[in-house]
Amino acid sequence: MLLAADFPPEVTASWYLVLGAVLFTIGAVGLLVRRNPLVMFMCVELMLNAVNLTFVSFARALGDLGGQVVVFFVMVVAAAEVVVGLAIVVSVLRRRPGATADDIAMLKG
Amino acid sequence: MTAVETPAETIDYHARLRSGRGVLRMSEVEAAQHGDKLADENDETMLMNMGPQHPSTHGVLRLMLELRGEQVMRSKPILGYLHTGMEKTAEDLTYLQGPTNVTRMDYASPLFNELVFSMAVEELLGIEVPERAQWIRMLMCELNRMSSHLLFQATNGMDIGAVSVMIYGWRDREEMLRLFEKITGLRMNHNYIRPGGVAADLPDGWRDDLLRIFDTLPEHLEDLDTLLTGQPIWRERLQGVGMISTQEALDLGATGPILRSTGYAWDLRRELPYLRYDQVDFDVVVGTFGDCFDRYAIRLNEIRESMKIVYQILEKLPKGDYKALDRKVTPPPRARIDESMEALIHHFKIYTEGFKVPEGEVYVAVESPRGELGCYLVSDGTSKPYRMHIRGPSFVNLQCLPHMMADSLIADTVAIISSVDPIMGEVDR
Amino acid sequence: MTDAAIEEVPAEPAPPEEAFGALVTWSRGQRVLHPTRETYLATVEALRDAGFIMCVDVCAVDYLLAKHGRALPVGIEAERFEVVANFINPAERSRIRTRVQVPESDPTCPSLWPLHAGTEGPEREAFDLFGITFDGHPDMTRILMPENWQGHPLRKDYAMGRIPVQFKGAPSS
Amino acid sequence: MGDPLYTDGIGVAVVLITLLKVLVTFAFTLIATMFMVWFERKIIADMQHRIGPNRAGPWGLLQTLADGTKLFFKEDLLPNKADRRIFRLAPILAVVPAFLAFAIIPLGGNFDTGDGTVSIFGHRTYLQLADPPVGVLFFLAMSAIGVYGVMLAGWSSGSKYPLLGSVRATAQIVSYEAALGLSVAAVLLVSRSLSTHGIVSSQADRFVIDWNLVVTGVVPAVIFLIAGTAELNRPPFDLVEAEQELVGGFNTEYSSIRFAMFFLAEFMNTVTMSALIVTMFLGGPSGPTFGPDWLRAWILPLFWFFLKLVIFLFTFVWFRGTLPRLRYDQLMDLGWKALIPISLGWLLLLATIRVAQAEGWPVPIAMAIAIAVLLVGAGLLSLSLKAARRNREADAGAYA
Amino acid sequence: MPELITFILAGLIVLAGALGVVLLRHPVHAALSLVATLFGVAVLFVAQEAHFLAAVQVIVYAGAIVVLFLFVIMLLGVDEAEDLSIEPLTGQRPVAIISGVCILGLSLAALFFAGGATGAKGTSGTPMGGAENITELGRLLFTDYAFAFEATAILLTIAVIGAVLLARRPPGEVLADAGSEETATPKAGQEPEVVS
Amino acid sequence: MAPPLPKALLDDGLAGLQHNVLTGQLENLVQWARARSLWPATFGLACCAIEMMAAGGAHYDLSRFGMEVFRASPRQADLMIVAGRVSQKMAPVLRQIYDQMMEPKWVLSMGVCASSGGMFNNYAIVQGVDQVVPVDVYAPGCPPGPETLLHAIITIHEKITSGEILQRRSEGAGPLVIEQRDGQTERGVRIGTAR
Repeated sequence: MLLAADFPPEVTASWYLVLGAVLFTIGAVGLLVRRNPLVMFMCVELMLNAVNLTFVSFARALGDLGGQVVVFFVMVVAAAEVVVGLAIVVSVLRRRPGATADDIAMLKG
Repeated sequence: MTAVETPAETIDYHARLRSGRGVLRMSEVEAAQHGDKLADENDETMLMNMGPQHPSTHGVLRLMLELRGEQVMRSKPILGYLHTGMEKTAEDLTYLQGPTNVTRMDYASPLFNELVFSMAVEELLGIEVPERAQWIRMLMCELNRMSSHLLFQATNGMDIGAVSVMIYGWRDREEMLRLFEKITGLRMNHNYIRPGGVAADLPDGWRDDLLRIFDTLPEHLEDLDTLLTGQPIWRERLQGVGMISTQEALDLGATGPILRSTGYAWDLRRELPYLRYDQVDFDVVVGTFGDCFDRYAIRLNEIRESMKIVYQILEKLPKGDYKALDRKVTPPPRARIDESMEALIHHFKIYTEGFKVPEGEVYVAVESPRGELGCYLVSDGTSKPYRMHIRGPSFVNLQCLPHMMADSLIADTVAIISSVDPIMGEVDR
Repeated sequence: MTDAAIEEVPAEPAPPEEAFGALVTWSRGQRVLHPTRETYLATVEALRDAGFIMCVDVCAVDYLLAKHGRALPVGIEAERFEVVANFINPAERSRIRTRVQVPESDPTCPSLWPLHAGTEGPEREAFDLFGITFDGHPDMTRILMPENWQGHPLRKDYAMGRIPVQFKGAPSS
Repeated sequence: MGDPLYTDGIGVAVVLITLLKVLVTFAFTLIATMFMVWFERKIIADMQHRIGPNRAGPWGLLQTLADGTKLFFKEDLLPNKADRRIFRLAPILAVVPAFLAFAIIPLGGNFDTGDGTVSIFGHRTYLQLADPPVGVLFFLAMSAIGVYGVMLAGWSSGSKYPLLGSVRATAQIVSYEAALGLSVAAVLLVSRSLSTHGIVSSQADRFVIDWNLVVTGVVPAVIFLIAGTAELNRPPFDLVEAEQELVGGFNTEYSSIRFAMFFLAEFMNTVTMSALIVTMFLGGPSGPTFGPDWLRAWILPLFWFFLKLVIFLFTFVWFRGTLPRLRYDQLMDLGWKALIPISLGWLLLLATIRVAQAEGWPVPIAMAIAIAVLLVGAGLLSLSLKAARRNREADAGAYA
Repeated sequence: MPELITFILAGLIVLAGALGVVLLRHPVHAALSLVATLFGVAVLFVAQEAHFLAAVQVIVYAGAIVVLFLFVIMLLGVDEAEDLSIEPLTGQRPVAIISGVCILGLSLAALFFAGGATGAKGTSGTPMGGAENITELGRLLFTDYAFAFEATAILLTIAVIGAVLLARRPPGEVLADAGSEETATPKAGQEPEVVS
Repeated sequence: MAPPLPKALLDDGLAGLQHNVLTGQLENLVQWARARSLWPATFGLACCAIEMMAAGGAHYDLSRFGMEVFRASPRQADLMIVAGRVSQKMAPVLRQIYDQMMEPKWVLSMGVCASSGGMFNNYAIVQGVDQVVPVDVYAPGCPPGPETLLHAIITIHEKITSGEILQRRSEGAGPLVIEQRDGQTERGVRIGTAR
């Protein structure tokens, strides 16, 4: 499987899936560790990318183009998410420069 | 107790920043202390320094801008980077040397400086200048007005980004300068108009040279019309930018094209005529909205009006002396010095100690391309002015900048500075 | 030209003429008002109401070394400084000038800024070059000279500041 | 589809040919950039009744070389406040995409009678470095990366004028990318291909008549030209480095070789953009050919390509020599309120026509309906713009 | 062999970029690391013959989303590095690391013990290289996934409107503090501010 | 064991290298490039600035020398044309701009005011810009016409082509000390430390 004996090994879908998993983990940890809302957004993007990578790998492995279509939608949704998220960050930071993600709790009103 | 001695920390920056819309009340030293910080921690404005070495501040004007994004909230012109001490120097020069000094103030229109100084001296002396000299002065001044306005077209075009117009303006101005060089001997800072008349009569062939320039100039002005006046981007950039009302302009002491752009037809040549402007026919160009476009259009059309005046001068130019024949005031002709002992003595006296001017004080003003150029002269009866003060139109006009710039964008500030057409030599003197 | 021709036109004989709350003299055909520092603002306001809406210029003169007598009306004490302002009445196309005496001991003068905003720059210049403080001016700071400059260069007791030209390579003292 | 060079397996010859193509493309872009700088200075000089550079080499041809050499040997600077790594990275980010983007441009090949290939050492190949199936998108991607150079240069300099310049650059390029993309979409709609080779092939049948310029109805080409000029930060859209306003804009703090790289990137992008306009709208290297095969495949297509290229290079220079600069907000207005709606509407119109043709609907009626719908849309848009302006003026009036 | 090299290089870029996002303190550096990751992912897309997605990845992600990030960072001047020493919830970070390890372990376990990628072949189409991929993708988007496509279009519109509304300055805020009460031309008798 | 570096190299860095054929050719190339691509800083002060701009106009055309590229940013400029009188207030700014320029750089003092204070020998004007920055060429005239400026520029070109390419100019001017001119006496007080 992953550590096939023959060299050069064939790059199978699993390789991509492992990479995706690691990427997802880094993103998730970053999201939990960092406090800067902008960086947290970036970590979310990392996670989305990991998922995208997985989708494309499955699409190829399964011979189903639906995976790629889903990636397309994920990108659009990511764009929408970033637009709204950044707008919120801007309006918060404008009032409170240097705010961290914890200060966004004030949005609860 | 003056403001300079006030310890900086006792001054409330915010209160001073707030006082007056568009006027940043903050001294340079304080502004420097602010550095790159925001003007106000709770605000998103930032202080930015524009100049004194900046490509579009027309020399060494410096502006402190308080910006919110690209929007100018308040601004303050900071002057003095070209302060030459000319008023002090004038007290040390004789009346005959005076024009040499003042001509270097407004270096875009040097003849007007000489004219106003000479007129002030003549007023104090109470002498009559010969008719031909008056007309020659008028001729030269109108040509100078054209060259100055061409310079404006060049720099204005450059500031808005029309690079070719820059070169076109210089090209036509250069022809004008060559004519000046032929008549006065110098391209700039001519020292041609002197108390008592002008330095020399018009040389042979000047009329042909002049007419040759006038053959091509209208075409080139139409080129400007095509490139700029009718150009949508140009109109977008200038129309409605840097608006100022007649009342504001009058309050701020603005004169010249700025005042006229608000629709107020105030031109000293017409309203308080000097030289022989009452004998020529011309229109005073006025604007409607007081915006940058009006000021541009006024200057463009004033070139045409000046051409009209020059054509009339060419017709009416009388024969006669080019300077007063009062040997106590004007030097004798070179040829007379070899023949007459008296002429030699006069020559010697004039050039060593100069002529004495009766006691008194006088204020004389002319309409320079930038507005009212005034000269306040106090004489104590010696051969040197006791006090000479020049009322520089650019200096006073610059006060309009903060009011024109309030709530404009950075790009507009460039257009506005350009439309005021300040000559820093005259502002700082 | 004879001496008579260049002699000043004699001022109007007594009784002293008065206009806009100030004494009047004539100089080379121009009317000159001589308000005191106390009546200065009132005079200028009266002028403005009378149509002199353009204040074209404000400047100062230092008469420290003046050897000549100044043409001042009776009742006006000559002081070291004088603040001169020029006004235009655009409707009548006429000019008028005010001259205010400012003593050396207390070089202050009311500012015209509340009446004519355009005097801001010229008054700052007069402050910078002569050290005359204008009361009521919003920004009485140096304008032409650097802010840390000592002295006021256009005062008569301030030397020209001329130095011998130092050529490159010449031994410096 | 795809370059026939790679269809029969990859041998040594193929690798060598590819390397040769890389080398030639690289050299070509460099020389074209040098030429462009000289060309611009000479043409501008001529428009302004001047002579222009004539001291460095014959007719001043080596002027760019002199500039480059001088800049290379000039002292470099890293401002104190600068972000060191990014300050160094930014010029590279500007210059590399500029090089890469040129790789997809078909320079020659016989499109008139052949399939746009030439023969090198017995291998048929396209005369372009690469022909990815998403060629045009590759260009858009590269210009998207190119933004980073300008943006990071301004930000990392740590001073105000460059920062303003880079904020302007970002907003400007992001805004105009939309109009650019929409006019590209119009081309894709009629060419049915994303690869540059395919786009050229689709225009090669008849001279001029089959060009996308005509087929898409001129409007997308004009919008692409305008948006492309903005994307290049060239006059009248050169607000990013507007000398009169922002001193030097994003490159104010750069000197020496790093500045030269920005300079290079700017002109290289101009060449690439012109080449792309030629490829997308003017049929690239296609044109009437005659004579023997070598003339048909090598000489004439190259001639046509360069002729068209120079026309657009001249157009860009002409803009610089003639037009005043727009203001920032006017630039944004032009992009968002004029170019994007127009290109979107035009795209919809073209799509309607295509659908009508495919479905067998009467084309004139479909077009009429589409135009009516678009006019209604335009009316609504202008109404809303008017309302917005009224609101803004009311706001401004309340606080004036 | 080429795919192996591509995978290793791109994978390294992706991971290095991702670590950069998490570890670099300065938001701008983090954003640039993100660009590296996105670029690496795009390369991996190309390696799996998803050319169109690779191009869109660069155009949308690198060209728009990260530019937006940087734009916001510049606009707000969020220059100062964040202070990582403040811990809002006690023990949040260790817990984050632990949960990260757990996520990784779980996903890898799922991957290997479940026997690699599983699932049934779909019916929507076969991915292939070149232009056919794009054609097929387009066909799918506008036929099978038309509803989802329209839904995302509406989502985008809503997002844009929302962003505009959020970022808009409330009208009262604009020049409220700009001292507009004092006009350019002071009236007579009005007390001007004296500076001394 | 590597041979010890020549002493000259240790002392002067690259400037101590002996010339050989290769460096000679390189030097010629660099000098050629610098002389033909001398970008001036946009730095105008007074009357002379107008004539400087006129020199860029159609009649005189500085662009023939590759000099129409007036750089607003001193970082990219090679030549500072001090065009006009330098006031006491401007002198520090001027010096700052000079310091912001990158090596190699040249200074052209245009006009008598910049060169020696000209006719304005008073409290306000620096008597010669060479007290603030090291000047390579002085152009006489008040103001010098464009022809004079062109001549001065060609003189600078000659100076460049005959100069050393690795020579730094930093020893040319010391740190700037602007002292106030004594207003009470006619005694001269030095402005700036010249050399």
